Amino acid sequence: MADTLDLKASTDMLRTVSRSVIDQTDVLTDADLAIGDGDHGIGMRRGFEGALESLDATPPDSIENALKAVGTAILSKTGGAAGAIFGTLFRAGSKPLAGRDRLDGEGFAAFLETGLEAVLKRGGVTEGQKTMIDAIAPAARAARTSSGEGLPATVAAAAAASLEGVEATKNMIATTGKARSLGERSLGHPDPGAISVSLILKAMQDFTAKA
Amino acid sequence: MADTLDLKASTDMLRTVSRSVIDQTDVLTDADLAIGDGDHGIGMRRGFEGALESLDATPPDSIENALKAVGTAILSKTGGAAGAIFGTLFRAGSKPLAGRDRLDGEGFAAFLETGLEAVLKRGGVTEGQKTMIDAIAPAARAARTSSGEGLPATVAAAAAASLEGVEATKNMIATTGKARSLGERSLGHPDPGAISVSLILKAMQDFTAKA
Amino acid sequence: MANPKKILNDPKKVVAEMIDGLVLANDGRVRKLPDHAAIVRTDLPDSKVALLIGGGSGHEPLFHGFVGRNMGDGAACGQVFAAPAPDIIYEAAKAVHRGKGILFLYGNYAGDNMNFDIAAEMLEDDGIDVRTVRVTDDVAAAPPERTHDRRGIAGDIYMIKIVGGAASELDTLDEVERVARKAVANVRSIGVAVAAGSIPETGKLTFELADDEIEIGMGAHGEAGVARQKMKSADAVADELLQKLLSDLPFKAGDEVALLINNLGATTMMEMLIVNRRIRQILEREGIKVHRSDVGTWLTVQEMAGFSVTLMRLDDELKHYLDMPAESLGYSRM
Amino acid sequence: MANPKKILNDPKKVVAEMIDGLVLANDGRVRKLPDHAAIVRTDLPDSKVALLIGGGSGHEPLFHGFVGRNMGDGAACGQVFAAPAPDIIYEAAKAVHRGKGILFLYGNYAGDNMNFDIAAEMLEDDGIDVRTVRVTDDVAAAPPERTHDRRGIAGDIYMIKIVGGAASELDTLDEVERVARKAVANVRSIGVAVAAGSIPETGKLTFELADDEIEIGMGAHGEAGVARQKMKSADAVADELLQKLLSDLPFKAGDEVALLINNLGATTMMEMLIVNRRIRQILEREGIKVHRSDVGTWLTVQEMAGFSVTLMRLDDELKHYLDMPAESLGYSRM
Ligand SMILES: Nc1ncnc2c1ncn2[C@@H]1O[C@H](COP(=O)(O)OP(=O)(O)O)[C@@H](O)[C@H]1O
Ligand SMILES: Nc1ncnc2c1ncn2[C@@H]1O[C@H](COP(=O)(O)OP(=O)(O)O)[C@@H](O)[C@H]1O
Ligand SMILES: [Mg+2]
Ligand SMILES: [Mg+2]
Ligand SMILES: [Mg+2]
Ligand SMILES: [Mg+2]
Repeated sequence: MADTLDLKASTDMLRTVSRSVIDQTDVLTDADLAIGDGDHGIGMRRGFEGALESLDATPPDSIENALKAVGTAILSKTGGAAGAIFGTLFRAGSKPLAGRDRLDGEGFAAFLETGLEAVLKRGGVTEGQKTMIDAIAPAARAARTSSGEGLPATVAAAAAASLEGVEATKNMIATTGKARSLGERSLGHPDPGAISVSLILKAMQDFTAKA
Repeated sequence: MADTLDLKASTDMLRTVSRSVIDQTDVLTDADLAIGDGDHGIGMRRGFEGALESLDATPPDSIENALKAVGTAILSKTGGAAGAIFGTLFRAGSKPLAGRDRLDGEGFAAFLETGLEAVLKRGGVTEGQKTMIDAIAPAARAARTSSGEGLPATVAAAAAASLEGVEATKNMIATTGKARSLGERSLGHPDPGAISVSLILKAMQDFTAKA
Repeated sequence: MANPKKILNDPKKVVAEMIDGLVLANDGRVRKLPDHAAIVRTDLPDSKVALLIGGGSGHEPLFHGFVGRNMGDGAACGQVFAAPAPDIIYEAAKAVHRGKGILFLYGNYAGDNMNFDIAAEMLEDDGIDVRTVRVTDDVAAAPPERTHDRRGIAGDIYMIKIVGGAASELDTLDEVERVARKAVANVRSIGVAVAAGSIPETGKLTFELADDEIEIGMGAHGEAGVARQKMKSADAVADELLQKLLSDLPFKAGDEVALLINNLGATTMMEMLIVNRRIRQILEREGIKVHRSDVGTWLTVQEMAGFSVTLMRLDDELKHYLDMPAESLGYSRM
Repeated sequence: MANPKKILNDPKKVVAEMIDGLVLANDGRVRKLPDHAAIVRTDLPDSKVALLIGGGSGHEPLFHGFVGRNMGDGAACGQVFAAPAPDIIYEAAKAVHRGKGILFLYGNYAGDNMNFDIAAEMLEDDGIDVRTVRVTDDVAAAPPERTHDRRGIAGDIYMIKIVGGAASELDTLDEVERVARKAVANVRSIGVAVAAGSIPETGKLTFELADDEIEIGMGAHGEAGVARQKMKSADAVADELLQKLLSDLPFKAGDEVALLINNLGATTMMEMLIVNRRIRQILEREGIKVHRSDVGTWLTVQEMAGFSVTLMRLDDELKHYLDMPAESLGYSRM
């Protein structure tokens, strides 16, 4: 269990994350069928398939660019709300990693924080509106708190917080996106985008735990 | 059991026939669903509802005109192949009754024969093509043969022959109308229009047997 | 099999209510005859060869939605899937007649033929010149040597467009009839059905198809086609339809054609465009040039799912009439 | 619930194949950008304010079938029910730009808003003037005080028609934007669904309705409406939809409107015409004059059954642009 990841390991982690989200296509689609339009799974699959292709075609020369490549692929392949949001998360989140050749707990927390900030700005929603923000915001806070304890612990804390965030979205009434018009009918269902966040962080947790 | 019918009884018979066909709407529709487009029952209902209305609105002044009124109503209310065919049957068939104030066996046979002739001309098909002609033609022949035995016997003979005609259509391959393209798939199903002929003649038989 | 689910009032009154709604949707360009289910243009020129179209209802927007400038001058409307009665046709014909005779243009079905013929005889008794051209484009209905036994399906659309144009420009019934006969000799269609439609008044689907079955050559009232098959790919369906179409006329290298893909009701335009892609690949390979395409929903069979493909071989004259601007509820072109 | 039955090739490739078929169906009037899912007119004048439309695919003929003369100059196409990515929008915008700025016109959805905004920022970095008008006609989506939270549904059709006309005639982006804002402020729609559609790649219906249920206010991707109800008569449905529409703007006696009834996919035109009849009775009673009607299939949700009703209040300027001739695969008028 390494405390930090170098470029190669970081890139491998992103590959693992991609495959893991792709594997969960149906879970995400079904979640979106319940309160959205039923395309979240196939959208995320398109995005992360694009990420895998991009990482293979042009092996990134820095951790920053590895994250950015994933974001760019998502932004151009996923489409819909998720494409803009998750694309922005990775693209904006890559910036604090500029010039760093290892991913550590602090860098990971900065990735989530900066990504979150950009996502908040892009989407114009805040916590509590039943979106992926309700998974990513607690994850970013947890990562910051544990950022001194090494990358695996930081990621594990973020993943755990995001899962709680997913649970919390079940009790929220959607006030944005396609689920908005459901009103109270959205209660009891988790937000699909929040589930995606938790899947991404869980895959990162599993990877860093073994790396 | 009267040997002939006067104008009032003839008109009453046509009313009974109309109600009896209307009652069988679903039977005719289902027969047409099997090998046609499924509208024969509602078409015949429209026609005979129109006939009832017409007979009520303008009580006919002759047997000829009573038959003609039924034909005219069918022609203008039924539509489709059946409207033209059954409308023609009654309208053309009314002609030999001109000047007669009683319907007897001979007049009834002439009604069927003249109607049949007009229908053959209008439709351009012959016996054996799985149409109502395969019920009306044997009925006309049977009526002619028994025309000396009084109206009830004439009608009964026609009705029985038409039923055999319906049975015979089951073994015919349609070569005209909507069933044509079924080819061999039309085997086993009776022709809807032939069933209508048999229902009409059966209602006439029941009426004349009691009159 | 689930019950057809429709938003209707009294199922016995669908045709009357539909016609009222249709007239209103035309914004004054057509009217209904007071006592008959017939639609007539309000802006009919004083003198022209008249084009009367019509047939059973339930195929909306065909036929009564095809009345307008450079389209039909009037339409006689039957009940659902039932040819209009002779008196409707007769009155519609009288209303569109402008002294230069009338062309009857309709699909070749026993019911339509007989009812239109009866009306034609009545009009001839009145001294009005009537000619009849029946659309016989469905190659699934009979072999090439018996085209007179073929049904009229989506070829109706191009026929009305072309003959509507010809009846606006040409001066005599003879000439309009000549163009119509040329057009019908050059048009071929074939359909495929995926799911059945129903007649509102019976509430019953007109045929049954298993969940994984399609029927090639299905007619416009659910008449049997040429083959019931397992569901297959869009490309495979297109290949089969085109093979049947191309070999029929036959269409050959160097021909110029118009290509129409018609939605029978519930099929998505996405499917039809995907099929169009393959059809164009085949035509390209065969050296057949597409002068013009139309992909849309014109001849429907209630909620039937499926589509048909129509090819019409064109010469300069047919192109001219096909490309004229036209205006009607169901089909407009700049 | 039976499986959706569609004639397709690879469900993952539906959008790419659909676009190829769509370009071919346009007979040379549009082209596809070489590396992006975007459609652009081939006959774009040298100098004009550009109108870029777009959105998720699966709604054919909207949006990419609405590119043509006096309609959209180009369209950015997303995957099924997913807004197009920023790079598609960016490239489409570059391709339609003729030096006078670009109006982005699209339906108000989180995904579209964000992706088009990202593209707009990229274009502004290039020094290109971009304005955005979002269609927010669905009264079922939010109360009147929150129109900015409303979804864009069939109002898109009139918006593209009007803004397409304005962008052909008016000389500045300011002016075109002004017309677009006036139009969007005056358009209201509401839908009703009877059966669900499905996304080809998942093969799953996007919602479930019992055999005797309808949903008033259903969105264009199956988003929840305002009320799930038992099936009722066409007149009762029309009454409820009109009540919700009329009270919203509100439309009042003396207003002149355009009225559009849009098929969400599998509904029959017969049903829509019957509904039209009732709507016209209501409008007549309310003293609202119908300047123009459109009844047809434009914004679909795959095989969803149901329809929507759109009313747009008109002044002379809006009438002028709405009544201009127009030409595109999905919508043409003489
Ligand atoms: N404005 C927003 N800000 C943050 N996340 C959002 C926003 N709108 C939607 N999302 C997220 O996107 C997810 C939906 O993604 P997806 O289904 O792929 O897109 P679409 O809604 O366009 O179909 C939602 O579950 C939600 O988490
Ligand atoms: N050319 C014809 N001559 C005689 N009878 C015919 C002819 N064509 C059809 N029929 C009869 O009409 C019946 C169908 O009537 P119907 O279903 O009401 O009309 P359509 O076929 O127009 O739907 C057939 O069963 C057949 O008996
Ligand atoms: Mg979604
Ligand atoms: Mg029938
Ligand atoms: Mg019929
Ligand atoms: Mg979506």
